[in-house]
Amino acid sequence: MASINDIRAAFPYFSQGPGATGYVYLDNAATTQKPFAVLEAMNQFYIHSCANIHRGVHRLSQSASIAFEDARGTTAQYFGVNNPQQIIFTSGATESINLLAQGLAKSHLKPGDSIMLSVLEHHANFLPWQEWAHAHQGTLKTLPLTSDFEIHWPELESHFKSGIALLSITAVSNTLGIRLPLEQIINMAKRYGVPVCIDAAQLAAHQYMNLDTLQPDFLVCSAHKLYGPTGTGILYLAPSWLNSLPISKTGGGAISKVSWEKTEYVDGALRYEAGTPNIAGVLGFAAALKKLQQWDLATCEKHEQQCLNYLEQQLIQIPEIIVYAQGKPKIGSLSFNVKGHHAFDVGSFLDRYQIAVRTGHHCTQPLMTHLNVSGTIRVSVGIYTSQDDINAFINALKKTLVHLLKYHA
Amino acid sequence: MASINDIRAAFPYFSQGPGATGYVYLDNAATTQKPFAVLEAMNQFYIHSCANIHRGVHRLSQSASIAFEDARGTTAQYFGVNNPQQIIFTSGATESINLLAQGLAKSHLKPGDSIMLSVLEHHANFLPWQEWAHAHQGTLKTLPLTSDFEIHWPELESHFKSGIALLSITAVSNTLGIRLPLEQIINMAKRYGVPVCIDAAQLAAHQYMNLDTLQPDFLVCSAHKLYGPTGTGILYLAPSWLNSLPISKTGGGAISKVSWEKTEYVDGALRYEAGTPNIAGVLGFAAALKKLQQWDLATCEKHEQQCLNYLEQQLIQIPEIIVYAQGKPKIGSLSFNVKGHHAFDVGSFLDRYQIAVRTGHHCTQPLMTHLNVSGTIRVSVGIYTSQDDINAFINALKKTLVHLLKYHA
Amino acid sequence: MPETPELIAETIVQEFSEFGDDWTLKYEFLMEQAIHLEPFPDTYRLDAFLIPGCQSQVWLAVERTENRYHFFADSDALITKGMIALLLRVVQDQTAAAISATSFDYITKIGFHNQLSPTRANGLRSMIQRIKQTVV
Amino acid sequence: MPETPELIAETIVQEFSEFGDDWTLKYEFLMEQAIHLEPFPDTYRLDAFLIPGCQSQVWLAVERTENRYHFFADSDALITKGMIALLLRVVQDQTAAAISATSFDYITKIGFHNQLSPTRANGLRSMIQRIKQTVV
Ligand SMILES: Cc1ncc(COP(=O)(O)O)c(C=O)c1O
Ligand SMILES: Cc1ncc(COP(=O)(O)O)c(C=O)c1O
Repeated sequence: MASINDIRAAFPYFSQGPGATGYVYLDNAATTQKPFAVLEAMNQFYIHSCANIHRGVHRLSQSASIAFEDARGTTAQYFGVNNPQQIIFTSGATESINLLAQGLAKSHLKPGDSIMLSVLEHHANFLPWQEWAHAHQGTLKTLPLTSDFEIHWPELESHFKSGIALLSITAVSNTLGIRLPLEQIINMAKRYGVPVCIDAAQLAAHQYMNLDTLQPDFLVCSAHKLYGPTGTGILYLAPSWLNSLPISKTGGGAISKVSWEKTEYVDGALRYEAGTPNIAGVLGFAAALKKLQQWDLATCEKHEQQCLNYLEQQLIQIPEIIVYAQGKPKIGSLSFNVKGHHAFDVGSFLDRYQIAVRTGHHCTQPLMTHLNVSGTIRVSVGIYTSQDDINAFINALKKTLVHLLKYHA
Repeated sequence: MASINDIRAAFPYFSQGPGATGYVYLDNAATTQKPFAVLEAMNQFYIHSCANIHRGVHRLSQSASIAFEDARGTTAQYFGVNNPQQIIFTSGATESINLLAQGLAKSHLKPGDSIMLSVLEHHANFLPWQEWAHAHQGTLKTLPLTSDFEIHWPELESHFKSGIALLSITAVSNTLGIRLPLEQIINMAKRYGVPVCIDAAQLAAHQYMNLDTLQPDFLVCSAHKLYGPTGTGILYLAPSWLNSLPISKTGGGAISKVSWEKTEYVDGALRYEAGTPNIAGVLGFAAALKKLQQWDLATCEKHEQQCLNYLEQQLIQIPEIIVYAQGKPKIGSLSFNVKGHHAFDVGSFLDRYQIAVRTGHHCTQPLMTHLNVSGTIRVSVGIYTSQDDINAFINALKKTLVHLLKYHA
Repeated sequence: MPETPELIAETIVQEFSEFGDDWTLKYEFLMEQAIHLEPFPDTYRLDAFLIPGCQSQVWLAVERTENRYHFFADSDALITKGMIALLLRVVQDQTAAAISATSFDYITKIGFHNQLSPTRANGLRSMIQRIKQTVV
Repeated sequence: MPETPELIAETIVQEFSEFGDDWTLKYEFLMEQAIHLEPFPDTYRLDAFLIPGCQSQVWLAVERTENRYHFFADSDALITKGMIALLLRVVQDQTAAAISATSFDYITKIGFHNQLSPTRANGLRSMIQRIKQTVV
């Protein structure tokens, strides 16, 4: 367990970066700041054992390979996965979903099949399936949610009965911060033999997950939203898919035998990791995960929750503010708007008042259509966010409103 | 222009890394060491403007976006490309070729088409096309080379006449170091309207390329073989393919409008860069390219050439040694074997004698079959390789031979 | 006949220089520019007149009289609307030649270079591009 | 009846300890192990007996007599052949129970832990895995 101050001390952002001059970063759902330990892990690799992995007989390659496979072990352990081979390193959540969609398209998905997604999906978990559906006369079905974003269970069950080839859903909405009840959804899906893919890009940074218990078929996330480096992510495969998901990216390292006519691929994670992986990125990612375990993400989660609750309490006292999914528990993010004013204007003023938030559609245009807005202002917290940060934000917002409310939009 | 010592001083490998204790790195074709400037560029980003790009209204996102697009400009300029939008950032050469193959499969390539590759190809430029051919009754043709690895021009021309949908070839063999005459090949291909993809993973690290002059249709390379970070690469598209190559990776950032039914994509490089890119990696890559320009790669090339020539001269004086493509000009790499002994044994001893080389098939199994060997020992040089390094290698090799020649294999 | 784009740009730089480093005054002034923008004709409020790549919606239409160009613009964000108002001030009713030759460096001079960033959030670059394109 | 795997492993550690830190002697000794390996029967030189994931080719075959296992192995690389000879010394003609329980930690003790790396170059891990698998 670590205090907020301990945690902040571990991030150069606060001592050397913009935080040193009081700039408040509340765009953590887009990407997080990185602790020293992550930068060090990468620098150490580049300085002391910079080599390509898995094919070299020399000591640099061997120590890099050992470090890389250790990082796989660390990652597996972080996600409660006993067999590290189920963790495939990718360049990020987006690549993970694309690899998966292309792999499934080769065997599992049949023309005309239905894929179910929620209205909350990030484009990363929407467009690859939409592409597939367009090309194969497939149908995209919507996870049945009430107007209050609760699952409509009987409707979901009848969908499952009528045949769904895949359910691919986000664990947490990157726009609204609400969490879907994965456990119950997966349970019901299993009863009907529907494979489930979880987009954990947001959840993984805020809550421990135990995949050996949760048992999704697939799960994706990005390191850079988890205090790790850019250009790194994972695709988790359940045991039943490992070695059976068709390969959708081919190249060096994934093979056991290649001839002009025919290629045999290796088993295990390497099968899906063709080409030189982002070695430094993977080592940095493992360093981030170790830090999160050391700080205990479960404790951080409670603290983040308090920040978000406090934020929501403050916001709903301002009459011009509309909070989306108001009153619902939120993880990581909260979205709002200022009545009659454009999110872009609000965000621009907040930046001038030393606050970084994100404005726009957050790559969730279907959700924007659903909410009937062109965009929102999103505040997203991280493990280093303090109540002072929230107060600074509220102050800046109030000053912003003074400017904006002079004008009707 | 910089001296070898200036260059070595810019690499932590020599002052803080294994080079400080005399370990000699001759595995540059696998990956190169990184200059301080590259690590600094990445650390600076992570500390001072760590943010996601292209969608943020706040200053960190804006400065990261500017830096990212500046890096695209630097990269374009390095490759002699006037329009930076033709440079698409990927996670590496392997992803670049896979994206390309999947994109071409959607429109350009027709079932039954022929794709021509050389016997020199790295698996990265072989397997994606082999996969396509298997799935679409396509044919893989072999670039006609004489036993001396010269192009058989009349045969090539008659292939072009009979219809080739794509020619995809490596600029330089990562195993033998020999260079294909790209200029003449592309000229002839253009006459017959055959699109050409160049795998510049090896060449780009040793020779300036001017793509506006060379005019390939596509070109790929990896940053990590060019003194840049892991997890970064490029796919170059000729103007005629930009915006017309079908998209094979979808997700956030590449779109202009998304609805449940239909998606419109933006024009330009972003169209192909769905998801959060390896921002730090791209900035590190640009830092590497700036260093190469500062040192003048053309000068480095001459020096590398001298090292390789000297190496070959030394090797051919040892009776037990077989040099592959002996006497042919080489770029970056040279392969050899010790008669009657396994490359793995030679490499293991060399490592103990403080020399890193690569042994094995170098992800070029078709070439191994062609040469009728199971593997080779590959020595590959970089801009920091000195004649002393080559001497150290030759000494170590001689000692290795003393051990091995006691045993017949 | 309007003044030359150069002169107008100089005036704008002059106006902003009065605010010194006080960004709140600059932003207020920018938003006032928006308020004074000529009303956008409803007939042009069509997708065809939208500029892609902005976080806010930006409409831009042009009418040609003799050899001069008259622009109409609008946005749902005030700051964006202010920015485009600033752009239009210099090119309004100018000739094609004058518009093509116009430098938008004054945006940097008045301290809004951030807005020129390649992020797709504000799209100032796209606006400038569209203005220049409409007259070629 | 052979000694227990533990005792043989101890002997091996003992033998190597005589070379101290001199890796050249260790490597020479390793290669001698290869030379003394029982000849590999030609009948087993088939793809089915190849161990995947090694840079060199490694064949491993086993024959069972009563409840004991007799291994044959070969490789085209001397060092690899030496390594597998070292592995076989401890498991040769042991029972399934003894083989399953065998710890290969002595590889680390004699200074060849590098060879246990997850690189696919040497495949020592695959060899150990295959040995253990053949007796379950
Ligand atoms: C829920 C969700 N899924 C997927 C992604 C895509 O992640 P990346 O851009 O790192 O590939 C994001 C990030 O924006 C996200 O929030
Ligand atoms: C000629 C050639 N092409 C492609 C590749 C693949 O590059 P990467 O592994 O960085 O994707 C390599 C690297 O091994 C190579 O040498």
